[in-house]
Amino acid sequence: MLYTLCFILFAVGLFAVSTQKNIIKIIMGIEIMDLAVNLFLVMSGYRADGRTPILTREVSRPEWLAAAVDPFPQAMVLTSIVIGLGVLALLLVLALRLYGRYGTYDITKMRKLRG
Amino acid sequence: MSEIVRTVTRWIFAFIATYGVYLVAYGHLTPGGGFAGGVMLASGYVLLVLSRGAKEAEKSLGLRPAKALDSVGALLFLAIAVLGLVLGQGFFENFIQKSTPGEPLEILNAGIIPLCNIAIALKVMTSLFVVFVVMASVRFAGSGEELEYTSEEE
Amino acid sequence: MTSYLTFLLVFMIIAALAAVTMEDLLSAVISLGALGFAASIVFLMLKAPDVEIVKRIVEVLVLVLLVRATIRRDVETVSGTRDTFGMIAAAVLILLMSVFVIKVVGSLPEVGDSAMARNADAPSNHYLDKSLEETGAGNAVTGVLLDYRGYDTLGEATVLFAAVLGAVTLLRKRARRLPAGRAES
Amino acid sequence: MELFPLFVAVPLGVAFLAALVPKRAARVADVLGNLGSLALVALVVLFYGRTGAVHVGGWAPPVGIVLVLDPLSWFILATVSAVTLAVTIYSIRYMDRYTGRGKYYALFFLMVTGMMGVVATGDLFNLYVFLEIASIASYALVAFGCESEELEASFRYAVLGSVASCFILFGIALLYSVFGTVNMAHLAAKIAALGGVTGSTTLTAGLVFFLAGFGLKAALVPFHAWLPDAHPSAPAPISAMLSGVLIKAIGVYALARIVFNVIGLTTTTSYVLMAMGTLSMLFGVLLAVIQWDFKRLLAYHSISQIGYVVLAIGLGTPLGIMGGLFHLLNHALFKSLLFLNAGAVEYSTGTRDLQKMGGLRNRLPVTANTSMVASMSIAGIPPFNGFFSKLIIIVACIEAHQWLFAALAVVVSIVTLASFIKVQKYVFMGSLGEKWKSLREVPVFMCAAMVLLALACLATAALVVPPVRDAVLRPAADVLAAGAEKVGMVLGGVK
Repeated sequence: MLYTLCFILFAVGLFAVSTQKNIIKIIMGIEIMDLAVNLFLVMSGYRADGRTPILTREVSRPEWLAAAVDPFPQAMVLTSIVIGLGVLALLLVLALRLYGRYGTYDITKMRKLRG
Repeated sequence: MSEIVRTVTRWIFAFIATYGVYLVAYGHLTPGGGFAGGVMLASGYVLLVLSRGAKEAEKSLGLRPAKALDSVGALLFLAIAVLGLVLGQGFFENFIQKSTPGEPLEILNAGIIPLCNIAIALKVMTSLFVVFVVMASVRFAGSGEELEYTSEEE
Repeated sequence: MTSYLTFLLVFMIIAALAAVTMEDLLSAVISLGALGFAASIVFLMLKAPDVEIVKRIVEVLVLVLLVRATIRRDVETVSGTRDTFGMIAAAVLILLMSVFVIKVVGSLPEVGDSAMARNADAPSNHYLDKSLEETGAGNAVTGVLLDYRGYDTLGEATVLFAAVLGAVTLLRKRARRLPAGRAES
Repeated sequence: MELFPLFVAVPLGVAFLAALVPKRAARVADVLGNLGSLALVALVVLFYGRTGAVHVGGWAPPVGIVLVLDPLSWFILATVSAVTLAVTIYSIRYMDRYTGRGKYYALFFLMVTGMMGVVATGDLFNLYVFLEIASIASYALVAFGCESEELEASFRYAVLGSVASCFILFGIALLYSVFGTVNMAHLAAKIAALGGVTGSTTLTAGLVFFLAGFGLKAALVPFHAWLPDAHPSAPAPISAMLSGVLIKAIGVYALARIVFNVIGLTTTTSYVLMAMGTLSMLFGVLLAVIQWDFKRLLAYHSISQIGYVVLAIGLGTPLGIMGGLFHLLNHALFKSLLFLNAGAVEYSTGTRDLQKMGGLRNRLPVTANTSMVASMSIAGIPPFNGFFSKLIIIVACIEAHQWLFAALAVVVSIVTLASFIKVQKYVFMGSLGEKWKSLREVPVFMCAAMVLLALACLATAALVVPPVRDAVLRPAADVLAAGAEKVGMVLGGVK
């Protein structure tokens, strides 16, 4: 059930990217898609009533091992979030420069390039 | 920005900075790590830029030193990786931990992990700071576009 | 637990739809912020504190960046959908997605049991088991990030370096020099 | 074998150093860049004929990341380094037109690092990270000149590229949620145990996501929209790199590695690949013939030639794969040469419109001759390398009883020939326009790069001769042809 909600979020992002006219909305669509994939990854690593994968002195080792959540998707998501931030920064710089040149955020008005 | 905002940000920056350094230093023991600490410190500096404007924030961390620091951070991280290769144990080898395994759950016993944490935090902080100053200083006149961005003149 | 998660996820889908279809750009950006913070709460409930801290701060920075791009006197609101080509492409893609969702979601395991539990030889069991002795890091996530798969993090730092360098190059004042001496076109 | 990570560490170091170079010291950046590409070529020569795996950080494969060198990845690394060397020599003088030389070389070597990382790795998530590095660096490089159409082309390319990356990451997440590992060899062993793609619907879904994601990175037909805008507006050396190697290293190679070695080729996937290849071939060449902008014409030809490669590899037969890889190498060489020629013509005349040019042969002799060599080989004229690779592909199609695809391949080759005769006639033959009387040949470095590539084009024709072919091409093709079973040994040997 939760995975379906992730796919729906991914589809909303995809819908935004492919139909919106406003550049900032397109960038937001990409942000939503990236977020949906990160959510799916962390969910695939979750263990029913699990514990954080951080071993501290309070908890005994065997009990922690039995309940600890999968650390590897969290590492993947950490990397993916920062990659998403990098891509967003670059896209926003392009959007700002395009706004400077065309005076609008409307992608259909920027038809300098023939199809 | 009004005077109140500027003084308040100066105080808050101190708390943010300590929290960021804590995240980096204890990255391998408690939640946090290079990324979290770096991003936290970056948000501290961004707060300064927003409250005091790009020109005045130059004093705390200028654009040019930030870019140099960024490349230095990246080179530091690459050096740690290649150092493993040079010491003959292979690329990205955790050579300190392998040779002198410290007593567990202490702060300075995770071999190259704290060093990598510091290099990553330095890099993330300066990168995000540079992006912010660059984007904050782009001015648009109504009609065309004149960039006040202080990049070096070609 | 899963009831809270479903509630938050439904809230996130509504926030996403609002962000996409709203007229005013600024309120769209704010609803995107709401989406991001709800996501960080979901990460917290899924027992991922590292990810939650980074996501929360990155969301703040994303919001500041996006507001920077939308706050301006002369930004006339532009919204509505693109020409027919965009609509057709969107329809095809969404159709592909829905067919896929119905087919696949049935066969996916329940959220509770993780891939690690089902595959005994999954590397994650090794990460949890041996991360303290082999890397000395109590926090298995940092152990994975910096020692077991440190090469990923090197790649990741380069991604950030490339993004920043790209942003700086695209915003330099003068990009081209006049062609020296060549025939003027 | 321990030095294999240098393939990624050297360009990375050059990139970080180049970013530190102040703007006054442009020549230092040039020297640094060329030293870097020379080092890469030396590494390729050093690692010829070796196979092996490097466990990064000393951890065994499923736990740690493994870097893999097998004949296929060596073949792609060699192609990338050859084109990189020619392009760095070319951009010494060409980039005088642009400011920010240090930043250019930094971004350029970041793109090369990304490609090298994608080709060398034996780990899916690692492949995604390095693919992201190459993509972000190429987004910034496409818009390097900050003109309106360059910014717009780069924005479209960046948006579609990010969508492709999300698809690829979703595919990796799907595979991870079922199999719990991202190491290619480990995954292949588990998928083979499960009985290939038909085993689980999630696997087919993952495959669909990969096809969509890597198809978009390789500009195959349903996803080719960004290429005709992005490649022409980039600076000439960058469009040479983009068309020559980028869409191959992160698009076609990654797709082939995953489809063949990880998931295993089934008849349906091979038909999908062949269909996409043929459509790209037809679409690309039909749109190319009507173009009057020199670089846009070359961009459309890139789409059609990539269609050839994907069609050949999609056949699945050993001969088909060998033809595909051979054409991949040839296309890398003559397409980057053609883009460098277009850059040289634009450098001297300032325009890209074919109608405005004419009779440049006697004013730009080196460019004209190298462009003749490249046009002949892309059109498939016998003595040149293009002919041999297309011949192998057509023979492979016939051998696999794909009569329709073989016929289409021949038709497309003829139309390509017609299109390039048009290019030669309008640009180099005919009477010299009075405006171009004062033209001088392009600077020596640019000529040297073009001559180097032209000689490489002629040399690769020798790859057809059996002894040379078995030394280089056949082992590379065998890696793919071996498919999923023999992959355990090949990809880092995890059992």
